[in-house]
Amino acid sequence: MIFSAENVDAESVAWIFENVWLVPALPALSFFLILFFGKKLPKRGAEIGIFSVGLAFGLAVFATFTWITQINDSQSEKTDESYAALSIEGEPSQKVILTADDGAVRGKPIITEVEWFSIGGSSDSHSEEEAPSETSKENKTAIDSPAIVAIAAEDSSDSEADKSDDYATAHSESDAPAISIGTWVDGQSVMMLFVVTLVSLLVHVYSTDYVHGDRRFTHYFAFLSLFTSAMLFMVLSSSTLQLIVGWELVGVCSFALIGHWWEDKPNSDAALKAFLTNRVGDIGLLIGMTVLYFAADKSFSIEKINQMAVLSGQEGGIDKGLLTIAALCLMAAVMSKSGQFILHTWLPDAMAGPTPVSALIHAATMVVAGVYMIGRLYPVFWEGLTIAGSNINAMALIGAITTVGGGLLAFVQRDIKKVLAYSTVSQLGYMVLALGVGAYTAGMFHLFTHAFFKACLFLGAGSVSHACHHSFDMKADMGGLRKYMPKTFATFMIGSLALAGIPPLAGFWSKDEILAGAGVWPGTGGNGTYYIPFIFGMLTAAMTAAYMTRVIWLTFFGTYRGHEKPHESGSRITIPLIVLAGLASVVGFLNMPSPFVETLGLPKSWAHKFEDWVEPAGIATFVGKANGFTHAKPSLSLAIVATLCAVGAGGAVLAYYKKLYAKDPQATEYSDGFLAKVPPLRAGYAFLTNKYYLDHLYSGVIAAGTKGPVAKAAYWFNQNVLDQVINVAGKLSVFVGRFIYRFIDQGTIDGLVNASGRGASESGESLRQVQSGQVRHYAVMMFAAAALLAAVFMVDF
Amino acid sequence: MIDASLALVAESEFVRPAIDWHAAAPELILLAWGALVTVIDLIWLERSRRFMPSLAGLGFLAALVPVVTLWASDDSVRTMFDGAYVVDKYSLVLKALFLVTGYIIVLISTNYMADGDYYDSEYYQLIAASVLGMLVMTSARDLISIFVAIELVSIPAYLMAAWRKRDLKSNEAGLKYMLMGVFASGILLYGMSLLYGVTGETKLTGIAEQLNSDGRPLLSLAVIFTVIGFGFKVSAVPFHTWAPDTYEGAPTPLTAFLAVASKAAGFVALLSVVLVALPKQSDVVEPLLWILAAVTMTVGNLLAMRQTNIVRMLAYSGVAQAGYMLAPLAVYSIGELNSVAIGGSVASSIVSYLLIYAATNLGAFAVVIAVARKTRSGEIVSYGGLFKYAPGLTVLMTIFLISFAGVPPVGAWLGKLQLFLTVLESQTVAGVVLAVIMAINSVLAAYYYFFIAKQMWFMPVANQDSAPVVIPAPLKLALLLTVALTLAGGLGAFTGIANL
Amino acid sequence: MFLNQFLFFAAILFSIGVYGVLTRKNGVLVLLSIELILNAVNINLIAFGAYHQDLSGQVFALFIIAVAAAEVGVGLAIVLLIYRNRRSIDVSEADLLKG
Amino acid sequence: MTEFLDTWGITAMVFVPLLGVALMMAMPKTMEPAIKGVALATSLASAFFGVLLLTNFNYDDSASMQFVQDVSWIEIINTRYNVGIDGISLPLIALTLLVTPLVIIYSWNHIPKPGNAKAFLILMLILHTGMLGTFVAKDLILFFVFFEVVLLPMYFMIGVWGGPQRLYASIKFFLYTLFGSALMLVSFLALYWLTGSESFDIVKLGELVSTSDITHGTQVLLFGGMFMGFGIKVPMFPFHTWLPDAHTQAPTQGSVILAAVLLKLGTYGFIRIALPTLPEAAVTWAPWIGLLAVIGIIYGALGCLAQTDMKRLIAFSSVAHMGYVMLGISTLTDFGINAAIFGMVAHGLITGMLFFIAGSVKERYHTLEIKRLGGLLLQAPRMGWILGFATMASLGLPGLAGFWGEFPAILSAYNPAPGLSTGLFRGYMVVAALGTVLAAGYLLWLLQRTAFGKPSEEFADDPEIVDAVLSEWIAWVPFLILIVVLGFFPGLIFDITDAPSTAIGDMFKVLDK
Repeated sequence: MIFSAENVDAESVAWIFENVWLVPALPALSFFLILFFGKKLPKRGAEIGIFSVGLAFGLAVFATFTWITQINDSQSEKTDESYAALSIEGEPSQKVILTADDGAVRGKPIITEVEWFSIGGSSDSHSEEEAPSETSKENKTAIDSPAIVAIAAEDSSDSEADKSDDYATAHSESDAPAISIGTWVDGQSVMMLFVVTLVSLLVHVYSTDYVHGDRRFTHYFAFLSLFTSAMLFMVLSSSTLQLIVGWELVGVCSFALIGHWWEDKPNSDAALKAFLTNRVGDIGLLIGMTVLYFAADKSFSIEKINQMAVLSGQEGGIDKGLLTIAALCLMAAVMSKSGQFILHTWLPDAMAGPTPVSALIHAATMVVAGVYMIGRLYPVFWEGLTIAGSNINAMALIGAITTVGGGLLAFVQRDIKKVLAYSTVSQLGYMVLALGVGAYTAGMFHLFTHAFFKACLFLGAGSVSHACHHSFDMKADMGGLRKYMPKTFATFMIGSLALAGIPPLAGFWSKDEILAGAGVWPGTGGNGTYYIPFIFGMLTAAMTAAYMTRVIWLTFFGTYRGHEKPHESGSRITIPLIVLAGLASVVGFLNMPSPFVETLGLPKSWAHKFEDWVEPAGIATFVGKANGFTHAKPSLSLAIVATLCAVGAGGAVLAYYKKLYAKDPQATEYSDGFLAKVPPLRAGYAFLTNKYYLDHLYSGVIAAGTKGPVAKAAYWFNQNVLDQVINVAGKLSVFVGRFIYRFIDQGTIDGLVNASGRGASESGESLRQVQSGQVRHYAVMMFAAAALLAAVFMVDF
Repeated sequence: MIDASLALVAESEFVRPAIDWHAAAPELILLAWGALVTVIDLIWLERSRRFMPSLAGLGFLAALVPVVTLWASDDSVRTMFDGAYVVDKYSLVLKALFLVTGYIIVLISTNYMADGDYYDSEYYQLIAASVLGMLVMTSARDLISIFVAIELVSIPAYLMAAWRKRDLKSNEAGLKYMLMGVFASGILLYGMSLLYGVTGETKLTGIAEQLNSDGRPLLSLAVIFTVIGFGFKVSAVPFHTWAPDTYEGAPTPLTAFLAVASKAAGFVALLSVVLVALPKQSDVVEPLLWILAAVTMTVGNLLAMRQTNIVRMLAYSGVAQAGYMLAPLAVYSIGELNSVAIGGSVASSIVSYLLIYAATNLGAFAVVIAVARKTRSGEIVSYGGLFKYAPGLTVLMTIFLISFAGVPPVGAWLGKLQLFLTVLESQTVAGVVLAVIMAINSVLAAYYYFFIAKQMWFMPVANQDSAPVVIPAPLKLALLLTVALTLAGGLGAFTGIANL
Repeated sequence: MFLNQFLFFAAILFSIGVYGVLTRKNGVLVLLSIELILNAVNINLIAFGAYHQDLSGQVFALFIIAVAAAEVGVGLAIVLLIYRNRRSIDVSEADLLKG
Repeated sequence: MTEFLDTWGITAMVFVPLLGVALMMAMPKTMEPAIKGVALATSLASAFFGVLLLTNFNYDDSASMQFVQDVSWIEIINTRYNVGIDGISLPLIALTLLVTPLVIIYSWNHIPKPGNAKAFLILMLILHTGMLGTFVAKDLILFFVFFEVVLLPMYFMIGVWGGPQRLYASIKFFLYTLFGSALMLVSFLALYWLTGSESFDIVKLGELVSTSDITHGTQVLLFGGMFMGFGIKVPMFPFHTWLPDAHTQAPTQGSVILAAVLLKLGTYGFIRIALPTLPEAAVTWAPWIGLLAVIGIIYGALGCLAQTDMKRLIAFSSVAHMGYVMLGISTLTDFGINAAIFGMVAHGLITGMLFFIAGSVKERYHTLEIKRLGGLLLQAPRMGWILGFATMASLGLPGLAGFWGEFPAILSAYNPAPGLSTGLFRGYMVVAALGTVLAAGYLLWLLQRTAFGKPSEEFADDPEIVDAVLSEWIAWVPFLILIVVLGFFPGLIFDITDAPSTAIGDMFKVLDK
């Protein structure tokens, strides 16, 4: 259909790709099983969850390997022929999507759909009216036993090039009135399948220990299963409608799990806040998808929407203005779900949920749903958000602001989870930035690596808290833990280094690729317009290292400030940590730049494997032509500079704390008194009294400077302005509601109705006076009326 | 001039008119029965009291027999006295209505009269006489016979209204009814005399032939006075003032009789005169009746909302219902008018409504009488909690109230629907406006009908007295009959026979 | 023809009757006033009958006379009843029923 | 068998409950279990016929009326007993058939004060007949009759078994609705005369309108009459004020039926009668209906935020939800009408469920004041979870039934029928979408304050507060299952409604040409 199907015909679609629906189905089944039978089982339902997610993971791994094999096979088959085809079929227009090309060979999506329901589709013309009744009949059977319609198979018949050129023709033939539900398998979704099932499995295992003894242990696992299922469902969406369903379902699971300990109001407040903030974004989602539905000739198909978005501004494409509106609306959804600045405030609050949930939902998977959606509907976002008349894409700016904003905020947290939460905000900004500058693969790669190291960090934080009696306060209850919990320390360390982008850990590769992708650094190619995103990216790289150093110091170094002796967590906690840390160390090598590979003398095919596997077909071509999508040339100098930035920043913070430790082993920061509150005084005070003025300069300029006024101001802004926006909006609407209810509803409208009743009744009362009981009055009335009427009618008018 | 009239007498040779005895049978039977009852009463005096009600009731049923046979006979229209007396479907339906009403009135009066230590025999004789007047009214197509019939209906009713002769209220009721009635008769007669003067005819068909639109002022006066005379009988606002007072003061069974039969008789006369005699006068009659209808239903409802006595409330509700029934006459020019047999949708809808309305109203009064046997009160608040101690009566009353309110599927909704249909059939602005006024009034009316329902169902028992209500057999029979007729009417049982 | 004079006379009679009904408090006088109205009608009818050379006007008048007698009979009976109970025939005192 | 169904099937389904009523009337009040048994049995018998009809329904031809019975009724006014089922009425009939037996089961040990199961259940069955009748009627007068039949039992149900302000609420409910239906009736009759029709058959009237020369202005007025009748029943802003009172005061069963079925009579009337018979007027009215619908959405939501009573809050939410249904209808598109029908069913199930919960909470806590509640999840966890589930469904969570009424309605407003202002409706769409946030706000707020947290001291150790009991479970489980099933298989309804909705939608396309 969209992507030419020469290479893969119906028979060759792997079993797993046709039946990939099993992956979300398993946890869904497990949800119900746990809900209904969980409490009666020995492990109270956890075993079902682990088993089903484990199975799902197995299937996901199978799918991943099948995918990789397929890609590798097709790459090895990549012959001159296909390039020849490309040159023949190359369209005169700038944007080529329908024909086979390099991308098509590598990552053509395999879409398997069944009809979900039909609605309003039969109205195009009368000739088509008979179709729905037939199809609806089919549909009934389809529900019972999924009759799978492999679109690839359907399309293999019309492989003629001209057919696919004429989009409209191709379209009308395959335009089913029905709305389909299906699975979409390509590199991006397979990658997510792998990440979600893996992290979910690890979190399941971890949770058996972490929430052990909780009164709602069973429910907890049920919702974990439901979340996993919903997330996978969303990941596999082949239509925007399905995407919405999954999107909201993960939201509600997030709500339920944030509010897991709802006995305390702050927790349920946080849950509500998360849900409501996301709902605000969902307005955008609903409207955006609506606009796209109609813009794409009444279709929810992602495939078709993308296809028409690419042709935006041309014949058969979506109107540019509409596309911009749609993309802006969808961006609102992304901003809420993926915690982009200014809708990010729910994310730190969401840390009220159990830590494994934070790891799974609020770090590794759900919060990247927005990023995932951008990737899934990349043409829409790209075409829609490119600022007219420039080469700048608005996404890059949003991402840039978010990444710095989040990073700054991470400095001033006492709560270890909140640091990680802000860090997540910051990293999500990074991903959006990457997608904004056109570095699709880099963005996705960062999503991939981030999932591992951030999950590792969160689970590590959980482990720490588990040891410190469920406190997350770094300053009050932690310190020096490396001695007590070495495994946690080691894995946390790896995660932190990965996050900070220290080579050769995973974060380094992905972050570096993004920075290169911005295309500003000499030698990386690109259009050279993304200075701000690039600078912000560099800044964030430095800040990340700095605040992670702070976290590590406060948690694992110095002296223990808690009350009871901490202890290392059990194996059910540490094994997931180790697995994640291991992955965080190695996955970066999946996308090594080819010069690096060459330098090391490794096989050439080892280079940019991730790109080969994940980057979908078509997009490469189109964005490339649109002068946005960058397969940036790697730059060694950039890598070195970025690393130095990180190391320098981290080192500075480290120095700061070392000095502090030397001064007072118990202290967590300098002069926690009024000076901290009146920043201008601080400099003078320090200058006069503190002989470590230079030390301050080293450690203070970078660390304290950002940590001081700027971060504080940012945090103040966040807490008092942004945060209040939602509170105030909520309060205001309650107020308006009360006002309207009291005065308009109960006063005016109801009053009017009641008044008319009263009026009738009152007039009845005054009429009663006429009925005086005097028969003579009656006679007068009778005769007067007779005379009056006679007089009126006697006049011949 | 006197010579001339004498000459007229001399010239005309008296020819005995042919009398269709079958057609006259209902009236004759009732007349004979009334006389028989009087004679029996004179002979047996006190001893006849026990069976007098049953005997009187039988008379009504006996008179119903020829009505049925006439209905069944092929001869659909029988004319006597040169068209002054017509027996057609229209009159037969109404005769049946009056006879059945008479019978039910006897049923609900039986214990009321017996317990109240009033004269009974005379009471039943008077009822028979009044019903006789109604029977005549249905067939009368001549100003003279209409006048006689109307007086035959009214004069016994004046007496019966004052039947509780030691009761000041009853006296007052009788007085007011009588004075207003006679005064209205005077106005009516004045109008009739003018009508006669304009046309030289007393037969309705003759009047119709003679009338044209010339001489409008006098004619208008004639028409208006005539119509107003009937307006009194149907208690149209502002000629309704006697109704609530009389209803409240008179014995309740008589109230029922007035509210149903007497009012129906008024409508019969009005229909006959308007449809037969004044088919071409719609330019005067229609607006006149439009105003009367609109004012009547609105004022009736507004006043009913404020009543605390249930009988008074029913009186005002009756006023409002009369307004609905007047409405089709406000557009009566729609139909093809038949000068001999009255038909068409105007008459059909009004008759249809009269039938169901009669059943419902009688039923409601029967319930009022039954409840009053226990509570000795006509105040609406005394109905509080009726559901708790007399669920059967409550359900019946609720059915009647639903019927009054015109809510499907029981009772008068269908009649009301037909009225609506007829009014809208005109397809004029006036018609639509009137229909909307009717619609709004229906809602207003529901308010007070359901106020009673509210008392019965939702309120606590009044006076904490929840002893059950004992209902004597005749009253039970009356209730059963009326509720059956009301339910059947709602499902369309009467529409066939009322389709004229 | 003298029709107009008769009609005029009848109209005056009618008006006097109406005036009496509306203003008199004495029940008997009210009844009398009504008789005036009825007699006005009778005059009308007879005059019209003569004018039209038609007997039915006179017949109508005869009926009215008869019925009026019955009406007055009943009316006086009711007035008498009132008098017995109230010792007064002032119709304006009868206002127990109102509203 | 099929022959029987084709002729008498619908009649049997609709009137079987009345047999039960007759039987129950003859039984003494003291035989309460037997009375309940008879009530349940008759409602199930009705459902049995309904299921037979549903299984024999030709789903490929859902746009046309099936099982039509058309016999003479009241000849003088050309009214016929004309009934049938098509794709529009089928889901609603199914809903009714489901709800009544479940409500009766719920009543098994939840007869509200002051008792008297006999009268209560008799009213319920009469209500059942009325509701079914309204959905099957093809004749305007027959429709009107059933439309009104529904009114009275509910009036008494609220008035006798309702809360403290039941009198006010019941009479308000009654008069409001009666007012609307009176004007509606005037429109029906005027339509009949103006078209010169010889019957009240809805389809024929529609055909006649299109060929007759009734002026546009007149049509608009006629539509206005119907609008009053149906709009009040829906209820649309600003005629909604009866609803919160009625809902709040009604006994649980009454609220459930009111929410689940009764409100749909109005929207059904729009789809079945107003749009097909007066399409041109519908185009004129649609922007205004849409406007009132979106005002209703926002207004209802704001009203919810102001509530302190749980039941009243749910009642207000109905105003908002029915706003989506009306928005869908006002677009005059196949999509919108599909959405509206789905929305009706979904709202019926979800809000019905919410009212069930509210009723059970009231029974246990003897109050519905939100401030005093809390910690339901601790004291009665299953009820708490069901409440959570129902609120999620109510706020339009995808994957549950509510979403399919809401989102398609919003979607349809993007592209209204030809002849309607696209810009205006897109504005409505945005407002309606904003409404989803408010919906989430008040529903979650409700959930938080009632279910989350710890129970207040006054109820902390109240032994009366127990989890759901058997009769509740039996009554609730079908609701819960259907909410999920419809959420994942919206095709179950859309496939039935699409053909008839498309037929209506096409009417407006043709109109423009």
